[in-house]
Amino acid sequence: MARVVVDVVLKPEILDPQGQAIVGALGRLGVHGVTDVRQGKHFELDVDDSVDDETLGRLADTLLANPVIENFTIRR
Amino acid sequence: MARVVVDVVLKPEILDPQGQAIVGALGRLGVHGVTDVRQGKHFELDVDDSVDDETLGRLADTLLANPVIENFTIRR
Amino acid sequence: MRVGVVTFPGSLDDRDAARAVRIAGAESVALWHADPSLHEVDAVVLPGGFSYGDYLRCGAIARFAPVMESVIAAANDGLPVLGICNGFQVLCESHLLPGALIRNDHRKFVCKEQLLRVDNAATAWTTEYREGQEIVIPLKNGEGGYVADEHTLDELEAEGRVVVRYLNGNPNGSQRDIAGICNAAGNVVGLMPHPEHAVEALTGPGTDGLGFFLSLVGVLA
Amino acid sequence: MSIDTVENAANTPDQPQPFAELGMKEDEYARVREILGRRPTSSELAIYSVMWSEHCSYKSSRAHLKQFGDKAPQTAALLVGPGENAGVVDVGEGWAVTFKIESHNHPSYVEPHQGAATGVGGIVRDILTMGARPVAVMDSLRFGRIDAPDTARVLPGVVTGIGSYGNCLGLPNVGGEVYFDESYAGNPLVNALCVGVMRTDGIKLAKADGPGNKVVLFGARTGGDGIGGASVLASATFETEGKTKRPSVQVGDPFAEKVLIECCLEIFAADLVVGIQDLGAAGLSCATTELAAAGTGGMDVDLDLAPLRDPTLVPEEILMSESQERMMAVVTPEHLDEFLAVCAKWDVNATVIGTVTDTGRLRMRWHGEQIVDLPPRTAAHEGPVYERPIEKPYDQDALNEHDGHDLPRPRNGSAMRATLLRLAAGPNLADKSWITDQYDRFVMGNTVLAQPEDAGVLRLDESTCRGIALSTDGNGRYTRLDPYAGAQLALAEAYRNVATTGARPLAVTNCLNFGSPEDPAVMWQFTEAVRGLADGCLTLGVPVTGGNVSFYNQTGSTPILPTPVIGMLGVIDDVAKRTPQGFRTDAAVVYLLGDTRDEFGGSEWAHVVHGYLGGQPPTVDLAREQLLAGVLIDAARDGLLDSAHDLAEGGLAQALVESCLRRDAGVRIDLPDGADPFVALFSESTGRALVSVARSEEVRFTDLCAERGLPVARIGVVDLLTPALEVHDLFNLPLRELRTAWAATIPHQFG
Ligand SMILES: Nc1ncnc2c1ncn2[C@@H]1O[C@H](COP(=O)(O)OP(=O)(O)O)[C@@H](O)[C@H]1O
Ligand SMILES: [Mg+2]
Repeated sequence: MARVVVDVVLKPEILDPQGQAIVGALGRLGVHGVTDVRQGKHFELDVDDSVDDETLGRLADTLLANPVIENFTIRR
Repeated sequence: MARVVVDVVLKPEILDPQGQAIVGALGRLGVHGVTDVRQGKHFELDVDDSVDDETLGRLADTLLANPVIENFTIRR
Repeated sequence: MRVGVVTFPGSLDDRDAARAVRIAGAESVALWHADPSLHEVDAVVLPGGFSYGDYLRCGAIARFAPVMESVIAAANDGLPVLGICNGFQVLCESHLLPGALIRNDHRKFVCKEQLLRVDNAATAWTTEYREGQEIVIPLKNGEGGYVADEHTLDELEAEGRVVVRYLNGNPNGSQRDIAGICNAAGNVVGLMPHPEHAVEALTGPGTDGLGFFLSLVGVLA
Repeated sequence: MSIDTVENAANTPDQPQPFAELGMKEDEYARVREILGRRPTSSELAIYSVMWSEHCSYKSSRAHLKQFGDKAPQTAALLVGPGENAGVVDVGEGWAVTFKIESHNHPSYVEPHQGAATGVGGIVRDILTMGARPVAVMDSLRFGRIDAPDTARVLPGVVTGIGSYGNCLGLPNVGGEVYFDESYAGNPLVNALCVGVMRTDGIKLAKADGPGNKVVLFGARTGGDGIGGASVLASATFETEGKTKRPSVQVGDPFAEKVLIECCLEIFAADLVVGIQDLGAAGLSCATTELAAAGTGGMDVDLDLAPLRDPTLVPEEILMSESQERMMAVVTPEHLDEFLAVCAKWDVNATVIGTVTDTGRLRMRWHGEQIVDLPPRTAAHEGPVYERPIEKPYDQDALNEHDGHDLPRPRNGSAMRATLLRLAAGPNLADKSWITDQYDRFVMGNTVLAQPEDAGVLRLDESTCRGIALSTDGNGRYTRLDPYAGAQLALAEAYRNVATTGARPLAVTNCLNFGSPEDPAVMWQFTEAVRGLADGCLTLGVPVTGGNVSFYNQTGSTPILPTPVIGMLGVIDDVAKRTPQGFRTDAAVVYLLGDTRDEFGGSEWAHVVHGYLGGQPPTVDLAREQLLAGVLIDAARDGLLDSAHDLAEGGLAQALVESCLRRDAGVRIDLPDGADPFVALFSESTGRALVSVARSEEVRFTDLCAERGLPVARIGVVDLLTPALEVHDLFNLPLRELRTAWAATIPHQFG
């Protein structure tokens, strides 16, 4: 049994309104020096050792992320 | 300038409907061996070197995460 | 004439879509997400709602429902399919339509009576309209911003596959004010606004939405 | 870990128990010992502590709420009155409607989004439990000052919470209220109303009848959330083995609730349950004791069988958990397989956890040991009842005496124009569409009128067009000045709002939001309000069908403005005949119905312009309300009205603003001869409405008013070609300027 982390982020060319809103809020909060924020999704999966990398990749590519707009990384 | 990653996850005792929905879908997809999924948020921040850890912590605690129901980790 | 309306767990506007089908003069047939059979319908509506809670991404989980395999195959064979709101999202996730729908740029759910222009009056679902006709139908979504890469957008425009466009201000940040598109054959249409909520003067902003369903009935007749 | 069994409890009578930490008084604890003839086990203590909490037992309010029954008007329409999960009203043609309003104030302050969302979820389950399909929601909200920093945290979260939960359930939001006042700063009010529809023979009740029948827990798994939410003082829960304190907020899963609704409706349609109860406040404790108490009288439960989200939960926690989206049903053994099959179809978890018995005892086992053995009625219905001390607030007389008659009033046209704009742009009267545009009002395709109309109107039956109307109203300032009158004013306004759309008012639900019942001054406000409401309902002939009491709404020792919120249900035979709010026909004649007096106590004008609260609220005249309602209803039925809008906060001025802006229709107004223009425009006298009537119907309409003896004044004409609000000899206000002022306020604060 292992913990696998998949992070999904919008592709750089796709507008990220939530990230932009955070940048705006930071200014109002008086926090300076954060020039950009992008918001994505973070998944923590409990995975049997029997599940191989290829299955995980397929899962991320078809279900957890939409490759039209998102990129993902897998950490095992 | 550095890339800082903040991951925000629901506290373990809080219901995670999104993760539950994914676990359900996996079964229907014929993916076996994934026993639990928790979904959180993933932030990528572009940060000036002048921003110290304390500021980052405050930012995560007040803006990125809701400490009533969420925990966060910061990777610099 | 039989028009199937799919119910996924979390579908909300399935009854409304069925009502619109009936008002247009066709028979509505309830299709169940777990049942791969299309029960010999002549067209399919994927209604609005929050299938599977829309928890992962809108439409992402519904796309893998058994009924969708049949819908995808039949759509590729020319079956008329209309996806409304969540149904549009399912069509994109299923790659029956290009692009994707993301969070509204203002980050809020928006429910309003929306002015639209019909840009393609030749699809299976829009023959009742005139090209350029302006209509008002309800819009209600949290993730209605249409995005695609520039190449795809240019292609959609060049091929006349933008079916409806927002007028009087863009309500959700959709690229090129796109409110609805179709596939190359014109049988599959995805719309963010809800024509099924504008089929009776009593309960909607008017009856401008009825044309989508009447078009189908006309095309199939 | 040791289990506190019944046997152990009997053997260790002197073991100290944390009853005080659980919010129980010493004498209450002593009564539990007396009932059981021994000390309670820790699980029993958990049950009694939550069931006897203020929230669940109504111990401070019960003695007073009785009046709603004692003074209930006779009406054949009432099918189920207070005491069940929600009241049920017969609306004709075989249709029954159930509706109820409930508060989720405190959770919404702690975690605005989840607090408000689970508030919607809870009230929807109450309605579902009656056997009805939920068909709409409404929300009545109160926040601190609009520009207070905390309001910027609370309001947007509450709105997304209500919106996301209701939208995801597919329930149109058809109305509500939003008010701002400093007193709500540390205590926002989030009251959610749900209405459901069923056939009159489809009513379900919460009772466990029939020994041998199975007790099924279905829906979400039980987790550690919301423990202690029910019992006001039970924040310190069981600190077993150094575990961190469980969160007191619940997280909602609207998708799970949506499938639960469809699953239950399929179960009801196939007639598969004997009794059913939702799990809300006090979770399993409440469901098991109430079902058993209302049925044959006994129940055996094996707690080990309850599906858990968190396997470390101990029985006490399982019993108190307020995890959302759960239901409990009583099912005969013959129907069990079919019941479980419907659950499986909808992917809803369902588990048999017990059996109905005729022992008169609620018994629970855990790991093979007996941990609960109690008479369920004692927990569910025989909780303590307090006659709390009552005393008029020390400042009440002074407050009423200083009536603000010397507050400077605008004297000329331009000053009145400025006052009108200032009120219309004030937070309480400003356009609320920034909020309501986040709510789906179209889903289900039966919404005939929704906000900002006076009442929400829904079609019930597509073939006959029979429909219902609903409104919620409350005014904390009026109630502070005179709680008896304030409750009646809220009632009168809700009644008027429903009648304004053309519907006949039928029945009432209410949510009583007050400070601490341990404060005699608050208790005075509460008892006066209850008395006023009960008397008012009797006079108007509309019974109270249910409701909710929310106490302890205060910051430190300062209570909120006493805020009874009234929900009124009406019926309309043909929704196509409903009267909308906005002017819409050119040259239609504008009439003001009712009498206008110089009444500014508690008014929006005194509040916005002078920050002043004092004097007496407007006069209550329920006979006049009935007369007015009768005219509005009959005129709508006969097709005489183009528009109707009731007069409330902001008086005639604001009614004109809203009637013009609804469809951008201009109007030319000539105030009645001899009237003081300021009083005519801004007084908040009740029993009034503004209507517009097509020229062709003028005579019939004025004849109707004359025949009934309702004062009517012709005050102007609709002018579609000139988009302005013009008051002859005083001012001219282009609608564009008016709209800009009215629409900018809320978006400006919340973006
Ligand atoms: N202000 C009130 N007016 C009339 N009935 C009330 C009021 N407050 C509570 N009740 C009734 O008391 C009963 C118990 O209420 P409550 O515990 O809130 O029910 P539930 O837990 O099912 O929501 C219900 O029938 C409710 O309608
Ligand atoms: Mg209940």
